[in-house]
Amino acid sequence: MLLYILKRILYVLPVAIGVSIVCFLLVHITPGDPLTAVLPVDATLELQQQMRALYGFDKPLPVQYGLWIWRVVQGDLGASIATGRPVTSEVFNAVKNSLALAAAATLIGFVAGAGLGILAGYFRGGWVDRIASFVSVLGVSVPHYWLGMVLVIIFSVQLGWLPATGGGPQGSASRSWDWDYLRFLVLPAVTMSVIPMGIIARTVKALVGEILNQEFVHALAAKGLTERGVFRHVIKNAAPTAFAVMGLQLGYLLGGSILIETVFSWPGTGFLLNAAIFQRDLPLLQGSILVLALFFVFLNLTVDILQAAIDPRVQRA
Amino acid sequence: MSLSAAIGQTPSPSPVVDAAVVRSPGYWTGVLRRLSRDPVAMTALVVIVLLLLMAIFAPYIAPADPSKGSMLRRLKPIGFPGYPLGADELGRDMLSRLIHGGRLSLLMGVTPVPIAFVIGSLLGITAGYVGGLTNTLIMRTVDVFYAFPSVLLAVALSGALGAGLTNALVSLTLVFVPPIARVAESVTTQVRGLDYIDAARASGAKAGSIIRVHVLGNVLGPIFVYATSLVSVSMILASGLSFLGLGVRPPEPEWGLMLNTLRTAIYTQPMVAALPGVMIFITSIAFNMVSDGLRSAMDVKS
Amino acid sequence: MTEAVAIENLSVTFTGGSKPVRAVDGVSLSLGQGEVLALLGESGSGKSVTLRSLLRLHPPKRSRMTGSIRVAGRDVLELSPGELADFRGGVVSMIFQEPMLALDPVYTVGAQITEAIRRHEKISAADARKRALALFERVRIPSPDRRLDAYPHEMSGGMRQRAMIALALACRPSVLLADEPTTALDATVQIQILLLLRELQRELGLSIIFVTHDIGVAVEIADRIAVMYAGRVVESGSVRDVIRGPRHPYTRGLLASRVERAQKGDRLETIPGSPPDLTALPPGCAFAPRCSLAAPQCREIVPPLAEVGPAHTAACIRVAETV
Amino acid sequence: MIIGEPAHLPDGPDRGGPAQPLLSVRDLVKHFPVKGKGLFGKGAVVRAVDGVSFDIRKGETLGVVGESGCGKSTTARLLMHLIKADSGEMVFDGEKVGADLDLTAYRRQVQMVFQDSYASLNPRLTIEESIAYGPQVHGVSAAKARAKAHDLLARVGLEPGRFAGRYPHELSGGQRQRINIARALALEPRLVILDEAVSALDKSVEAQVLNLLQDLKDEFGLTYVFISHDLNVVKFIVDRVMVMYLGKVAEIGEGPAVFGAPRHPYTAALLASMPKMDPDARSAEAPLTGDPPNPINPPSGCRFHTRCALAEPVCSVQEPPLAAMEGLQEAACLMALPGSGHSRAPAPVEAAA
Amino acid sequence: QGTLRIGMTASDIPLTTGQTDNGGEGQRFLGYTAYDALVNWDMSSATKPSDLVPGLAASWAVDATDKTKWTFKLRDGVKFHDGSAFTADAVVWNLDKLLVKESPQFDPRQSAQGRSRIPAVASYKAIDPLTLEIVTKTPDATLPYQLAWIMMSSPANWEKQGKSWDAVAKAPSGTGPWKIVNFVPRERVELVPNPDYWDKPRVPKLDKMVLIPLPEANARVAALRSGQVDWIEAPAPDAVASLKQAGFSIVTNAYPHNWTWHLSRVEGSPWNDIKVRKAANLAVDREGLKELLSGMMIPAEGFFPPGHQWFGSPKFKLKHDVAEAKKLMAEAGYGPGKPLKTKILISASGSGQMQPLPMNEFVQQNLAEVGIQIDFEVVEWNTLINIWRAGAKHESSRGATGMNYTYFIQDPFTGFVRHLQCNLAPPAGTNWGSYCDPEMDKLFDQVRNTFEPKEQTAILQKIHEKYVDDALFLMVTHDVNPRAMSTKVKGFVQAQNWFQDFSPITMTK
Ligand SMILES: Nc1ncnc2c1ncn2[C@@H]1O[C@H](COP(=O)(O)OP(=O)(O)OP(=O)(O)O)[C@@H](O)[C@H]1O
Ligand SMILES: Nc1ncnc2c1ncn2[C@@H]1O[C@H](COP(=O)(O)OP(=O)(O)OP(=O)(O)O)[C@@H](O)[C@H]1O
Ligand SMILES: [Mg+2]
Ligand SMILES: [Mg+2]
Repeated sequence: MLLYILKRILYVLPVAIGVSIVCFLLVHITPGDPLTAVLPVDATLELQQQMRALYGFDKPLPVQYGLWIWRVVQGDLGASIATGRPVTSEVFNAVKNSLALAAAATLIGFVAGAGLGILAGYFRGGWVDRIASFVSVLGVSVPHYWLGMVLVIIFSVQLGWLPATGGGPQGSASRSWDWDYLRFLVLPAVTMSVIPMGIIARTVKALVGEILNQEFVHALAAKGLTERGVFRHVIKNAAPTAFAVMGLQLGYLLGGSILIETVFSWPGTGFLLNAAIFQRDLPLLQGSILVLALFFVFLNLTVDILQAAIDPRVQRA
Repeated sequence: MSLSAAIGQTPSPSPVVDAAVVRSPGYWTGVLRRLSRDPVAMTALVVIVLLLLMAIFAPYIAPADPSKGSMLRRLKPIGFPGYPLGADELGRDMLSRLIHGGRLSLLMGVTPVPIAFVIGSLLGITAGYVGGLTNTLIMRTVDVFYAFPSVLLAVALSGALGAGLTNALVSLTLVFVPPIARVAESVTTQVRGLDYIDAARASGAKAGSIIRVHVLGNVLGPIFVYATSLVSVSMILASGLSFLGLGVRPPEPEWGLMLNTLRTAIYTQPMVAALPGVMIFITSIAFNMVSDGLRSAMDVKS
Repeated sequence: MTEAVAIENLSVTFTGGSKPVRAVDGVSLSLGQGEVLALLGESGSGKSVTLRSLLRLHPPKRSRMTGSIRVAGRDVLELSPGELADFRGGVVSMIFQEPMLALDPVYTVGAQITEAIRRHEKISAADARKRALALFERVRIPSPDRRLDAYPHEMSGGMRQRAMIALALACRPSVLLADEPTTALDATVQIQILLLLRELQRELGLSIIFVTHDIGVAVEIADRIAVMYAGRVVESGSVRDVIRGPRHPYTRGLLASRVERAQKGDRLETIPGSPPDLTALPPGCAFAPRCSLAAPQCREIVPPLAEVGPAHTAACIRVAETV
Repeated sequence: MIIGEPAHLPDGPDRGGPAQPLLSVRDLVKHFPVKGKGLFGKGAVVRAVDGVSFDIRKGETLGVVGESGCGKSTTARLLMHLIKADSGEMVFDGEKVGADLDLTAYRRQVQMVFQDSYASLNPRLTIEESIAYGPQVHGVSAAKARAKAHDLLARVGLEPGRFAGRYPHELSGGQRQRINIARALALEPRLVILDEAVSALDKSVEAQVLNLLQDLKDEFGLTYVFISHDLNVVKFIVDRVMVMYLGKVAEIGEGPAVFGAPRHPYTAALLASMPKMDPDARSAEAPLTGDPPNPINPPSGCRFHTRCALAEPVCSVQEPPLAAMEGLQEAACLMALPGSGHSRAPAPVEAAA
Repeated sequence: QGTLRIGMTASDIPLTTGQTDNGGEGQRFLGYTAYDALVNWDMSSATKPSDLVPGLAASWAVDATDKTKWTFKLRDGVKFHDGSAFTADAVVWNLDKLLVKESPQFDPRQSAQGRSRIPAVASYKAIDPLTLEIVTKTPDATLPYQLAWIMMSSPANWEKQGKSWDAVAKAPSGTGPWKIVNFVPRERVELVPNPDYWDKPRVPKLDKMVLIPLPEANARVAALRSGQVDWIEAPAPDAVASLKQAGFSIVTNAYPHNWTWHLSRVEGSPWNDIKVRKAANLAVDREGLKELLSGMMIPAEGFFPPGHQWFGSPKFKLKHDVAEAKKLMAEAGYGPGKPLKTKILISASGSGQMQPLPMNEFVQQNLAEVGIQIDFEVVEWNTLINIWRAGAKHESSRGATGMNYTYFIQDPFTGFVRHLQCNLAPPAGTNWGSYCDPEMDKLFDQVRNTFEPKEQTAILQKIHEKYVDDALFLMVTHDVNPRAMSTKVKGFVQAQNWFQDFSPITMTK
């Protein structure tokens, strides 16, 4: 197992390096001189010098990358052009909020999706299946940013039950886990959960269908298990994959939260990205994308390892 | 004992050449037949065809000029005389804008997928067939891009490249190449391990010929089905980019952008403001259902 | 000899696909207490379907069963769901062809056996495990204690099949169904399993229905043989009678085409043609199109099983000509 | 050659005459790295084929038997050059394969029929296209290749008019296997490797195909390598037989000799494991206990010693070479090796040279 | 008493260190609240245009002989929030912070915001702790207006925070009526009253004021309606009616603001042709636009709002006349077959920008009708400001020939001079389009040298006439500064100013 973990990590390293290269190059695909891309318009000569040194724009690209990655490894993602604040702290504050949102959404999506999927898989071919499958298709087809707007209209504007925007009554910095704060989480989390809901429902349905077709299900029936008993086995067989999908969804949501966070002004990474893009704040853009992508890479890794740990079928050599 | 008697068949006395060969209907004929029997998929297909026709013939169908506004007629409700679907924030006819909006929305939503299909298949099949170092090089590179959540990658690329239709198309295409390449690679690797490929290699055929005759026919189908399932994602993502202001620029009608500009009107005309989203939703569902139908139609077991 | 199993005119039709498939068509069989019956036949002849019918394992929504199956005096087709669950594993249990597929991959083998035991008997987990351990010893699995905690994929093919047998015997059934349990195994392992089954059968007084398409295997294990063709039993009798004096043309052809009997360089005798399509069975005898003895009336009526010797029946109109 | 128009494909020259082996294999080795094992550098390997040498004589049928995983298919694929051997060499009718004889020319003369009749046909091609593909690769025009395909279909007993345009899934297993044979023959090979070519077939169909194979062999003067785990079939069809155990040759020799008087205990056990056809003489005891060992860590010394009833301490130390015996039979057993230290080994004979 | 929560239009909390960013809004919420200038604006009246009043300087005078030398008497006893005393040295320190790159406290960020506000300043020195002398480059009567922009932050606090402006941002210290506490970047900032404020009547009555950035007009409305905030800036005009209906009050007032397209006059710009400029001005349907904004605007008749004392009587009337516009375009060499295509920079939101997206789209449509095809480049408001400082020639303008900008036009400098004076072309100043007309420069000189108000007004009128007659901008509209608030907000007086006084506000339960 330990060896397996080590090997997985070793396998992930080149991908992580590749990801950092892509993020690094983001600055360079931006039209115009890369220096202008990372500089405030009224940058002083001093600042220009500082940036030039930081990015080493006069040096060949690989050297620039080396310099940059050396700082990144030390936790220095540079400073935001717009605010001058260090990107690292900006991003990590935002990640905290996004993570809360994404985790809530994943949880909702998983519970609803697994429920639907099990229903659909269990009542294959029947009307329950058809309804559950349709709901899950809706889940993966709905433009969630639009759904967010619709939910705001209904629940904040018309009914006034839930707040429409923001990370909490006191801002996210002083988040506590009481209703005052959770209220703010409800709408964006529900909106965001429709995609994992759909995906998990479809995955679970397919899994359950697949498992029910396997010979061992007959064998279980043949040894006298009732349907309920058989279904326990089905669920245990489906669980590792379903959890893995859930884990990946968490990563997707975290990385793809920009639309929802924009709609709900949720102070997370998506919100930050949006600001970075429109302020053309390249260091911030670069930094947040790097952090999110690396987070995703390592989330994948964790999911893999956890799956290997809970699923006896996976080779753990 | 003669050979034929031994085998228990009655071959024609002399080898018949050509003439009477009855060709069985091919695989794709079967798929289409099965697909045509799937009412849900067919309905969705009709919806897509209608949407495409609507987009193509927009100038002929649309009752009004989509860019012609009138301040007196701004934000009219659905069913307002002369404005069957209401009017937008600049008093432009929503119906006409939705019809015209289909052009860019579908263009942005759909085109990245076929382009990525070509590029991704090329990469994936090459990697899968050639294997070895080539595979490692291609697939590790693909893995890097695959390591970005799709929305993030699309936003990052368009964010860095700057807003605009072309940039958005480039970004979206780049988003879809890695997953398609991965599917292509795994399907090809799988097919490559099958005996008929070995049989073809044993006949002394060159890689190019094997890929053309034996690999493509068997891998393009699954890759294609996978790609169709991406169209709906692409639709949502493309409109999402415009919604963020990273895609099409005003005043071009495009559903995502319309949704964005109409957001200010959700209090006055929520129904009208929701319309572009409904269009995205419908298109996305339709593509998903066709993709699902195609998938089960291609499943020989069913 | 009391009858452990009596199948009367059993037909099974699958209605799931576009055309209904009549996989088993009027099969009657009986099995005495402590007797081993081999169901012999080509692929698709309905052996497995017949076997699974005894446990009613077919999807209820997509299959139709008629006729009657009596096991230990109870009509299987009439059992309520609860009774059926008690019946399965408790009275009749089954060994499958591919133990790798028939064992749940995410539970240890031991857990699966104790689960079966505790499903049928109210005993503690520890006691159940003790029983499982004894079973493992009984089927001669080396280091049984350790193997109980192994997952199926961690065992070799032969060990898995032994574990499967242990599982099948866990609740002391009186009838054991075996669906080609040795086909996937190597020759050297196959014979071990066959011998093990024979030994267990003898010691526990089991009645066994053993499905195979290998005549040699049937001879090794069975007391009686029933030959199936296209969903029907075409001949049945004691092993000796069927092997030495087959009466149905199909059985005769099958035995004649055996390489074991041929000398190197001989031309083998063959049955021409190929098995029929179950969705479009010809009227009359299903074997008629391949039969050298076929008469016009063979293509019209389905010949009934007729007594051709003591406890030896064959379903052929022209059975008189096959002596 | 009878098939088609002979001018299209030049025959491989028969060089050395009947005395020269058609294919001579020396010290063939193939190790597969085990997926997922090992972190740095070399990891564990499956010793699928671990130093195998044998000759295939012109016009004979060489049987290869052995338990699952002993390397039969791997050997076949090595012979076919579908996978690259780690080491070893092959000489085809006097020409070293890969050096004197290029692969394309070699492959034209050696063809293979696979076990899984379905997986070895491209599901998207009609069977006529599948058969015609090989000749077309070698430059035969499409029309002529098609004619040849029809010709071959007739030869294997499938009416071209009815079958040529069908797809593999529309045929039965036996019919598909005939297509595979026809395809292999389309290149007019001299050597055909049949890897479990009849194992998946029903008994009644198996007999048909075996007959067909024999007929074709006579007609075209083919040489067969016939791989199977069914000893009965092998006994029936082969001239010589090679028994493999865990990637090694255990015994090789004339069929009747090997089957009649096996010199390797494994061969004997294998033979004894065959179900008896006589209800009055059923097996009483299993000749072997346990499963074949894992080829990743094969036992030391003689690989069979863990299951061998006659094993002695020396067997786990010394690896027996293939020892020649009377009647061209060879066995890799210390009991057959004079002076090996095994108590049953013949006394060492002074080399008479 | 009570807590007032305000939804701002900015996408981030404006700089808290003194000289704010985010345009007028930044200055409104984090400038004049926590800080003071030497000269403040009088924001006490809703009915009369606001004027300058003494701030940290109790009085000032220009030297009778040398009109470049000004003396400022500072207010005695003023303390920064951190307790340190406000002195002339502190003023010098603050000016150095903006103007002297070599000074340790130099802050590029604040400098970028403040430097261009005080172009007249040549040198300054502390005469004694409460006397400051400022020398201007040339005689300039507008100096007090300029100084009204400059916020005084505490040098002692900067020292205390380790001489790091990043640290100061989290714990800032000024002299203003409010103290900044609880700063959460991008999310919120809280202000509490400064009970020791020197101007006792302006000591805030509230317990707390919370500022929340809500750049999305919709999000602001939703936040107000769902009770998350009590007050929002610039509600979406479409929402105004429904907000009123829902019982919220909409407060508007005129203020010195205009919403224009600043046109580039660099080599090759199509706007160098007066016919094109006039055509564009005639193409805009300002009444229609008013409709779009639910009446929340004043249609432009010139650069200054109609009725302003500097309006004068320009001859060119900004009416909606498509035919005339087309004619002018034809004369300029364009036509249906040959439209004029060019790019304009706009922002998606921003201080005073009103509803930039639909408004610009509307203007775009108007211009398209006369054959001017506009392509927009949408950037964030702060970026737009930066580009505005960088100038049309700068790379960051990306070839655009115009930018939609809203101007604070309160005094001669912000109203006229900074836009069009030759030597204020970037990077020296904010003459974004690099307009240069010696005649105009001469008029500007006259203004600076005319210390007599009446005469000055006459010259300013002449300038405005030239602005309009030469159609130097695409003049579109003036904002009425709408804000929507819950009825719980009491005591707010909306001054005719960009800035507002929050001190008198109270909240009912
Ligand atoms: N669940 C099912 N639905 C539809 N058809 C079925 C089902 N199960 C079996 N059949 C069909 O019934 C026929 C008989 O199948 P069965 O499995 O009994 O054959 P068999 O004699 O066991 O063959 P084999 O030796 O291949 O196992 C086959 O044609 C098969 O396709
Ligand atoms: N491509 C491969 N990669 C890794 N291991 C392989 C590969 N091919 C075969 N092996 C391993 O090599 C060994 C020999 O395999 P091979 O297929 O030659 O056996 P076989 O004698 O043909 O067995 P069977 O009777 O099951 O067909 C087996 O342990 C197998 O798992
Ligand atoms: Mg079966
Ligand atoms: Mg094999």
